[in-house]
Amino acid sequence: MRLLPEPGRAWPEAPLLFERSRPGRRAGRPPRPDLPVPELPDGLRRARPPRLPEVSEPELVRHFTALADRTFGVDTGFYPLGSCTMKHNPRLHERLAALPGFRDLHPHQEDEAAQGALELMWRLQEMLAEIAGLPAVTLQPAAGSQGELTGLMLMRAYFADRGEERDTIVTADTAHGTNPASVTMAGYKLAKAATDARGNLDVDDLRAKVDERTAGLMLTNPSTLGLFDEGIEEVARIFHDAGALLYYDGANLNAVAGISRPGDMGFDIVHFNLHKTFSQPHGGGGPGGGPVAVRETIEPFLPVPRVVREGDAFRLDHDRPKSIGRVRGFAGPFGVFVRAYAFIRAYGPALKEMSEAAVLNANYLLARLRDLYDLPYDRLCMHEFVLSARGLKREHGISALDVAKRLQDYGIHPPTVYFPLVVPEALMIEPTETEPKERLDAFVEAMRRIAEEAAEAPELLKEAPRSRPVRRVDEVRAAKHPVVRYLFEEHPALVP
Amino acid sequence: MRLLPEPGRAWPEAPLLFERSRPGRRAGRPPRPDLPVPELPDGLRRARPPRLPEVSEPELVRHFTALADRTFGVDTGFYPLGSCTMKHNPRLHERLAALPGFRDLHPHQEDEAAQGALELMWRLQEMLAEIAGLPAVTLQPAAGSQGELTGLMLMRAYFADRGEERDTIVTADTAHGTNPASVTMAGYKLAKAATDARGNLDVDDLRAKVDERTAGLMLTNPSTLGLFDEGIEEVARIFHDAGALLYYDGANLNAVAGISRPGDMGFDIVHFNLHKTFSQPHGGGGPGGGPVAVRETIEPFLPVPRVVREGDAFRLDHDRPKSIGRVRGFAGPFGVFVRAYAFIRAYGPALKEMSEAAVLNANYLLARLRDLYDLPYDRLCMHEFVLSARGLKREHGISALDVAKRLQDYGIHPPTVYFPLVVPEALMIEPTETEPKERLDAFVEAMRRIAEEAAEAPELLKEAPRSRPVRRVDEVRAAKHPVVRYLFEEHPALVP
Amino acid sequence: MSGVGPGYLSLTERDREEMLAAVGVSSVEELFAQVPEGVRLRRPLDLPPPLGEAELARHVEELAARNAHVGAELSFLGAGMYDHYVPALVDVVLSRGEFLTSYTPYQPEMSQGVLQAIFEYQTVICELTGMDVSNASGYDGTTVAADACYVARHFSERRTVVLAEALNPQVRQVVKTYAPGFGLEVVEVPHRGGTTDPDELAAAAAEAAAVLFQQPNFLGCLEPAPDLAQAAREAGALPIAHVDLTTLGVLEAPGNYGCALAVGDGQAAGNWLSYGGPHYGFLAAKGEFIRRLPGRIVGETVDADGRRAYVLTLQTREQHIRREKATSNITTNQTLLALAGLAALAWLGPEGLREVGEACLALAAYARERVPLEPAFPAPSFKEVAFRTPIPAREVVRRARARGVHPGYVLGRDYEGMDDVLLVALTEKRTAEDVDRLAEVLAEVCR
Amino acid sequence: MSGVGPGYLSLTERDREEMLAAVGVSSVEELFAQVPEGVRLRRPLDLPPPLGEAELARHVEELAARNAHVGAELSFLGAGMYDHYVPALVDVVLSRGEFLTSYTPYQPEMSQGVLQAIFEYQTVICELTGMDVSNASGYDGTTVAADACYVARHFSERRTVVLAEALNPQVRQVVKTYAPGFGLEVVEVPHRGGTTDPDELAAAAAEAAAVLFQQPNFLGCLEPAPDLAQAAREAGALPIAHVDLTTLGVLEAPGNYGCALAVGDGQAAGNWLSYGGPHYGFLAAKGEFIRRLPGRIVGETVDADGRRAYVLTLQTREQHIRREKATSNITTNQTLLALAGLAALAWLGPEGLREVGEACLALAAYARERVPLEPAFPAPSFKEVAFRTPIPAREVVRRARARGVHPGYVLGRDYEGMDDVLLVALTEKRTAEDVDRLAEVLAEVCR
Ligand SMILES: Cc1ncc(COP(=O)(O)O)c(C=O)c1O
Ligand SMILES: Cc1ncc(COP(=O)(O)O)c(C=O)c1O
Repeated sequence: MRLLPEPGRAWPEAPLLFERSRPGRRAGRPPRPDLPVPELPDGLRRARPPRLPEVSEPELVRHFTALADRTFGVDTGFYPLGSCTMKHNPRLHERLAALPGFRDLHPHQEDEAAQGALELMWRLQEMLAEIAGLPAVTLQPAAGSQGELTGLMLMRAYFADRGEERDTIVTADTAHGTNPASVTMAGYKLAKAATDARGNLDVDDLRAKVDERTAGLMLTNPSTLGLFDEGIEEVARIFHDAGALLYYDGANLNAVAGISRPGDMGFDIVHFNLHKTFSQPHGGGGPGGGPVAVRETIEPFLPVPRVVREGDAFRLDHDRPKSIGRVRGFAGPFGVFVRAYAFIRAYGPALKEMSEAAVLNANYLLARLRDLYDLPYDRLCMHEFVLSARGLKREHGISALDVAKRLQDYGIHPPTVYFPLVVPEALMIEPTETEPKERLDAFVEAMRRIAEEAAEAPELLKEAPRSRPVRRVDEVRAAKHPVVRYLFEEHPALVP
Repeated sequence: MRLLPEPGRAWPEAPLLFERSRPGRRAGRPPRPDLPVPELPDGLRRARPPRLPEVSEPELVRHFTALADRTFGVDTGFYPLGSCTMKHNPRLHERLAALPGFRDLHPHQEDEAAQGALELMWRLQEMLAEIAGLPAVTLQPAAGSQGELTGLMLMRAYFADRGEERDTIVTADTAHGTNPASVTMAGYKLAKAATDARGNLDVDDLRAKVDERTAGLMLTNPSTLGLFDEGIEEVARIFHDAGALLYYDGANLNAVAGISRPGDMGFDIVHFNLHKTFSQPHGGGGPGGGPVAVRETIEPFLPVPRVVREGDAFRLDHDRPKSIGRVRGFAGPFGVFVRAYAFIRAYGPALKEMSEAAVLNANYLLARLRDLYDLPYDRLCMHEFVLSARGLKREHGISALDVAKRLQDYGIHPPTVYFPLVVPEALMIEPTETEPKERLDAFVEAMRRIAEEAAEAPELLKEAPRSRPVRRVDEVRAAKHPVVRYLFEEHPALVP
Repeated sequence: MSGVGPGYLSLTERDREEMLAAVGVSSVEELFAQVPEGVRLRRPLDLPPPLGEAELARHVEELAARNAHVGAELSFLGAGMYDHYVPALVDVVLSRGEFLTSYTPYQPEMSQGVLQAIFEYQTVICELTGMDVSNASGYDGTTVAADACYVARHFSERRTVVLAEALNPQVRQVVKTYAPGFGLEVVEVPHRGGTTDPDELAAAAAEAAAVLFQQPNFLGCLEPAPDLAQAAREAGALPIAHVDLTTLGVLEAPGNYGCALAVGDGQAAGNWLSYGGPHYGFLAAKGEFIRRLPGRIVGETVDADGRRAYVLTLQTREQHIRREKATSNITTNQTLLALAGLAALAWLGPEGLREVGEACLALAAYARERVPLEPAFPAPSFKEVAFRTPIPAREVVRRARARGVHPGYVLGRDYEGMDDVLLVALTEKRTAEDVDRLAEVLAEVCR
Repeated sequence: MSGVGPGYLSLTERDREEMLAAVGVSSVEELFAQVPEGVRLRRPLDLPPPLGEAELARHVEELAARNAHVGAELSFLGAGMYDHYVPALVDVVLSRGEFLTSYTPYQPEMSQGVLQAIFEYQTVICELTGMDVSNASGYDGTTVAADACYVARHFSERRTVVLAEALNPQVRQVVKTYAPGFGLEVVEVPHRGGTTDPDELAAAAAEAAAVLFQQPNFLGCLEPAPDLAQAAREAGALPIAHVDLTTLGVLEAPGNYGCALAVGDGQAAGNWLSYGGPHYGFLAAKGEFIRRLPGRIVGETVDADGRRAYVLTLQTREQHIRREKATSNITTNQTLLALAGLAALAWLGPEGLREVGEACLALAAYARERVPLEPAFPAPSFKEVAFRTPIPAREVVRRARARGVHPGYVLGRDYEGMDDVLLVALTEKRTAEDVDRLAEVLAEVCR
C-alpha cells in the first residue's frame, strides 16, 4: 500500500480498506460475556474466517474521510442533476431522525408504546393525501420504482376484483426507465405512446393504443422534458372512458406542489419520491421513500400494514382482506418519514413557494442558456428543462458527455445526460428551489465558456476533467473484464 | 463574489461569508411569541443593525463545508506537530458529550439533579490523581496555560499562608513560552536554568539560582526536547531543600502515563492537558482542559468550587476558606471531562500501553531519520524528539521552514518548527501512539526525499507548497498592515 | 412568492425581479400558464402552519418522547431486527455531507469516494457470504428475497419457488406479493419442531426454480443448512440462503455449502433499528449469475492516465439502459445504509465479528438455562430462543413491560398455534445480569 | 505491550518487533532506561478495568441519565448560561473532522479554512460590539474579563479596577483571583435597586485603570450603560462592558457608546449548556489596543501568487515569541466553540438576531405581568426578571421542581439578603404558555 502521494498533487491516492489491513490490527472490541460458548452442530462452524479488513480506528476514520473528500455532494456545490431534485437537505432532519425515541425504536414494539411514531406516520399520510389530491396513502414502498410496482399491483388487484382482464400498460416514450421495467416486473405488457412537437403526449397516437385490454397509463407530469402536459385533461378522459386507470410518477412533483394536484389532473394512483421532493438526503444512491396515494376505489387493495387512527390512538392494521399484501418490511423506511414530515411542517401551506422557486430557477437558466445550446422544445419549462448539444456535436464534434466532463473542471456537478432518449445529446438540467441566483449565474457562465472552448480549444473538453481525483474513466474495460470485488493476492496493484 | 473557480483547479476560491451575503436572505427564523415588545429606555436601542451576513441555509452549509475542506486535521492525515500530541480522537466521545443529560444540563442545576455529571467529574479527579501520583485534583482550569497560572497562584497562597516571601520562579531554557508568560502574569520574577549537553537541566547552574527567594521550579518532563531528565531526583532535592516547590508542566505526560508519576518524581503541583494526553479534539485551536493535581499540603488552596463526595452523593463545595478563589466559570469545561473520562475508562490500567506505543513510535522515527538530519542530543527519546535542519541550511540554504512547507506537498502536516529555542532550525516531531507503522514509514520516505531534493532541486522546497489552496503566505504584510476584520465596501476584492 | 418559506430558499425579492425580467415574464404566475385552468389548485394547501426550526424541533422531540425505545426498557425484542451495537465510526459515514448529499454516482470522476466504498462493501458481502459478486444494496431483507426469485425465474424453466415456513414471515409475504408478476407460484414447506426437514424440502423442490430458507431461522433455530442446500440442488432448484451478517463470523458461509445466492437484511450489521428502516438489503451470488443481478454494481477500472478508478458497471442489466428488459426496476437503493454496514463490519474485523457471534451464542445458551420456561424447540439457538409460556405470550409481554422489561416477540403474530410462544433475542449488548433480570421478571409474571 | 488497549492503537506484534529492531533495542522496556529507577512506577495504575466501546457507551449513558437537563423539566434557569436555540447548522461545524481534529493554525497553508472562519468570527464580534478588533476567543466570560483588566493595566499608571456589583459574581471572583498577579486592586460599586449609579461609579473610578459593568446586568436589569461608560471615561478609566451577544441585535453596541473594550461569554450564541463548558469567551477592543490584545488574532494577507490568504498575525504579542513579556499566557483557546458561535449568528443574520432579542423582551415583560410575585427591582428587564418570594427562594425551587418546573436561580447564592429573590430567565425557546405554566406553579408553591 502507498500512503505517500505524488508530491504537489491535491488528490492523494486512496488505498482500499483491504490494502490498509494488517494481520492483528483491530478497531472494535465487542463485549465478551463471561459465559461458556456452546459447540455448534457439525458442519455449521465456519471453516475459514472471512477476510474482513483488519484496521485500527484512526485509520478507519481517515479512510472514510478520504473517501468523502473524493465525493461531490449538494453540500459541495451546484448539482443540477435532472430528474433527481438535488435540493438542500436541512441538517435539522438528521438531528430529528437520530432522536433515541425514533432511532432506537424497535419496529415490533407494541403499538401503544410507539404512539409518537405512529402519529407521525399518520400525519404524514394525511399531508401527502392533501398534496396529491387523493384520499388514501400507504407509506410502505421503499422508493419511487417500488411505488410504481406497487401501483401496478394495485391496478391488477383492482381489475381482478372487478373480474376484468386487462394486460397492457401505456407509457410515454419520454418515460424514465423504471416505468417500463416496472411494467414487466408486474407482469404487464408495454405499449409506448409518442410525444408531440410541443412535448405533450400525442393524443391521437394515444387513442389508437387504448382499448379494453388497457389497464392504465403511467405518466410523469411535468414530463421528463420538464414540460407540463397541456392535454392532460383529454388524456385522462381517454383512459377513464376506456375503463383504465392513470398512474402518476411523482418524481417531478417538485414542480407543482400546491399548484396542481395529480388527483385533480385525473390520476388514480400516485407515488411520491420523498428523497426528491421532500428532501431525504440521497446518500450516494439511497435511501429513498416511495409512498403511494390512491382513490377511495383503490384504497381496499393497499399494502398491509396500514397506519390507522382510532380516536386519539394510532395503530398498525394488518387485517385488510383485499390487500395486495406486503411490498417491504414493516411499515416503511421510518427514518425517511421523519425527515419528510419535518420538511413539510417547515413550509406548511407555503409549500407552494418551494415549487414556484424551483420553476423560476429553471426558467431563469433556460432563458440564459437557450442561445448557447439547442432547445428541442421551445416553451417555458417547469422545474427542469432539457437542452441538446446537437449543435456542438455537429460543428465541433463535442458531445453532451464532453460538456459534462468539462463542467466538473468548473466545480459543478454535470446535469443528467442522454436522457430523455427522445432528445439527442440531451442535457437535462434541474437547479431546484434552494439555489441562489449567484450559483445559477456561475453555471451559465461555465456553460458559456464551455460553448466557446468547444469552438476554440476542443481538447480542453475532450481531456476533461483535470480537476478531479481521476481523469475520464474507462467504462468499457470495466464491463469487459468485470472486477467487482477485491481479489486479495491477485488484485492489481494500486500503483502499477 | 466569485463562485466560479479557475477551471481545472482542485481548490476553488472560498469567498467570505460577508461576500456571500445578499440583503433579505436569511436562514434561521426564531420563534416570535404573539406578545407586545416593550419599548426600551432612551439610548439603549441599537441605532444601526449589525452587519451580520445574510445567507440562506444551503449556502451556509456549503460555506462551512468548503472551509472544512481547506483544513487539514488528524482525520486527514499524519500530524506530527511536536508538543501538541495530535492523536486520534475517538468518535464515541462526540456521541457521549452530546447526550442530552450532559449537553443540555444547566450548570446552575441543583446538585441533587446533576448527580451523574458530578459523579463523572469526581471519578475523573480520582483517576487523574492516581495518574499524577498526587492526592487532590481541581478540574477547573480551561487549558494547560491556565493550569500553570493556577499552579503559580497556589504557590503564592501556600507561601503567604506560611508567611514566607518568595518572588522568583525558575524555568528551563527549553521551556514552552507559556511558562515564562504565566510567571509574569502571576506576578513572579523569572530565572532561567540552562540545559546541559545531554539535554538534562544543568544541576550546577540550577544550584546557583535557587535560594530562599525561590518559590519554585516549572519543568516539563520529558522536556520539550523529548528527553526525560535523568537528574530529576537531584533537581527535586535542590528545590525542596530550599523550601521551594516543583511545578510539573503536564504537556508531555503522554510519554510517561503509568510509567513514572510526577508526584513520584518529586513534583508538588501538576497540570494535565486533557486535549493532548486524554484526547479532547483540538478543534482548530481549542477547547482544552487543564486540571491541576497537588499534594495534601496545597489542597486547601485549590480553586472553588470543588467536587466532593459524601457517602453516595456528590456535590459542589464552595466553602473553602483558604482557596485562591475561582479561575474560570463553574466547575470547568465539562464536555472535555466527558471525553477524558471515556478515554481513560477505555484503557484502564492498560493506559501504560498508550505511552509505550507513543515512545516506540517516536524512537522508530528517530532511528530512521537520524542519518538524514542533524540530531542535537544523541539519546533515545521519549514520545517526541527534535531534529535540526542546520546541515541543510549550511549546505543548501534550506531552512526548517522550507522542509515544513515541502512536507505539505507530501500530504503531511509539518512538525513544530523553531521550537525549542535552544535548537537552531528545530524540527520537533511527535507521532503519538495512534499512528500505524505505514504512516511513519511514509513520513520517513518524505523526509528522505526532501533531504535529496534540498541537494538536487532546492527550488522545489523554496516554492513549496504547491498542493494546498494557497502557496506560501506573506506573514510580514499581514503584520505590517493588519486587516483583522472584514471591511465591507473598503475590503480588497477576492480576485483583484 | 411571499417569502415566508423557511431559510432553505435562497431567492430575495430583488433576485426574483431580475430573474423574471430575464425570463421575460412579469410574474411567477405566468410561468404556470402551461398548467390548464381545470387542473389548477385555486386554494392554499390545507396543511398546518409553518414551524420555525426551534418550534419544529420541539414538536418532533415531543413525538419522539412518546415511544418506548430499546434504551427506555430492557428489551429482548428481535424477530428480524436486532439491537446490536452500532459503533461511533458509523457516525463518520452518516454525518459526512458528501456522502449524505450525493446521489447515484453516474459521473464517476465526481464520485470516486462513494464508488470505492461500494466496491469495498461488495467485497465484504462476498467474503461473508462466500459469493463472487454482490450488488450495491437492495431495499431490505424482504425485497432482496423477491429479487433473488426473479434471478432464479430467468435461470430456469420452472415456475414455482419453495419457501421454508421457518423463513421470516415478512419475507414470505413480500415474495408472495411479487410472485404473480414474475409468473411464479409459491409453495411453502412447514417446519418440523422448529427446523426444516431436508427430505420434505427436496420433495417440494422437484418442480421448483429455487428454494429459500433462513439460517438461523425465524424461530431462532439453527437449520441443517448444508443439507437443505444439497436437497435443493439435487432437486434441480437453486438454493438461496437468507442469512444474518452478524452470524457469519461464526457460521459457515452459504457460498461454501453450495448456495447459488445469499440475501438478507443488513440492519443487524451497522444500522439503527429506526422503527423498521431505512436499512439495507444485501444480495450476493456466484459468478455465473452476474449478468442477471438486479441493481447497481461497482467495478474497478482505470482512468485516462491508467490510474485506478471505480465506476458503475454492467449497466446493460439496468432499467435506464434496458428498460422493459431490465433485470429489475430498482434505481434508488440503500447505499448510505450499506456504507454504514461497511463501516461497522470493518470496525469489527474478523475477530470482532466472531466475538459478536460467540457472545450471542453464549447468551442464548445462558438464557435457555436461566429462564424458567420450556424452550419451544429442541434445535440449538444462535441469538434467539423461543419459549413456551403458561399464559398467553401477549399477556406475558404486557405484564413484563409494566416491570420495565420487554421480553420478546410473540410468535403467534405469524404462526398458527404459537400464541404461547415467546421469541427472546440476545445480542452482545445484553449481559448475563440482563438475562438474570429477564428470568426473574418472567418468573414473576408467569405465575 | 500486551495489546489489550483499545482499537485506537495501531501497532501489531509484528510492527513492534520490526520497530524495536530498527531502534536497536530488544524491548520497549529498554526505551525507558532514561527514567531513573527511583521514579518508576513498579505496579499497574490503579484504574478501573478497560471497557469496550459498547460497555463504555452504556456506562456513560447511565451517568447522563442521572441528570435533569433542560429538556427534562420546564426550565427557567439562566444567570449567565442560557437555553437559547442551537441551530442544526452548528452540527456541521462541530461534526466536521477537519475542524474537530486540527489545531492552532501555525501552518497557514494547511489551515486556510479554520483561519478564514476565525477571521469571519472576529468580524461578527466586531460588528456586534461596535469594535475594531477581536481576538480568536478566550476561555469563557470570566477569564476574558481578567484579560481585559490586564490590557487596561498596561495602558494606565493606575493600579485599581472597579467592578459593578451587578456584574456576574463569577466574573468578579475570577478578576479578584487574577488581580494580585497583575498588581491590581479591586474595588466594587454596589447596585442601587438593581442598577448601578453613574455618579457612584465615577467617584470610585477616579483612581481606576478600568471600570467593568454588565449590560443587561446579572440581576436581570438594563443598566444606564451609556451613562456608566461616560462616567468611567470622564474619570479617566477605560470603560469595559460585559455583554451578551444575543441581546446585541436590539441593544446598542458598547463601542457605540464609548466603551474601550467589550467582553462576554458566547455560550448564549451557539453553544450548548454542557454543564458550564466548554464555551467561548469573546474579547473585542478599539483599534488603539490591538497590539496589547491577548490571544490569537487572524489577519488577511496574500500568498506568493497574490491570492487572498489568512494567517495568525501580530504574534509578537504572544507567549511563544514574547515569552515573559507576552500580553497573555494563552495558547489553546476555544476556537471550535467560537466557530459554532459564528455559525449560529450567521444562521440568524441581523433580522433573526433582532427577533431573538425581541422575543426575550416580550416574554420577560409578559412574565412580569403574569407571575404572581413582586418584581425585586424597578428597572426594565431584557431576558431575566428577579422576583421576591414570600418563602425562601430555595424552597420555591424545591417545590416547583417537584412539579416539573425549574423556576430559576436563587440570587441569595451570591448576594447578601437575596435569599428571597428568584431570577427567572426567558429565552426565545420559551412560549407564553410556558410562562403561564410557570405562573400557575409559582402560585401553587408560594402559598
Ligand atoms: C422520472 C422518474 N421516475 C421514477 C424514478 C424512480 O424513482 P426512485 O429512484 O425513487 O426509485 C425516477 C428517479 O430515479 C425518476 O426520475
Ligand atoms: C510544553 C507545553 N507547555 C504548556 C502548553 C500550554 O498548554 P495549553 O495549550 O493547553 O494552554 C503547551 C501546549 O501548547 C506545551 O506544549
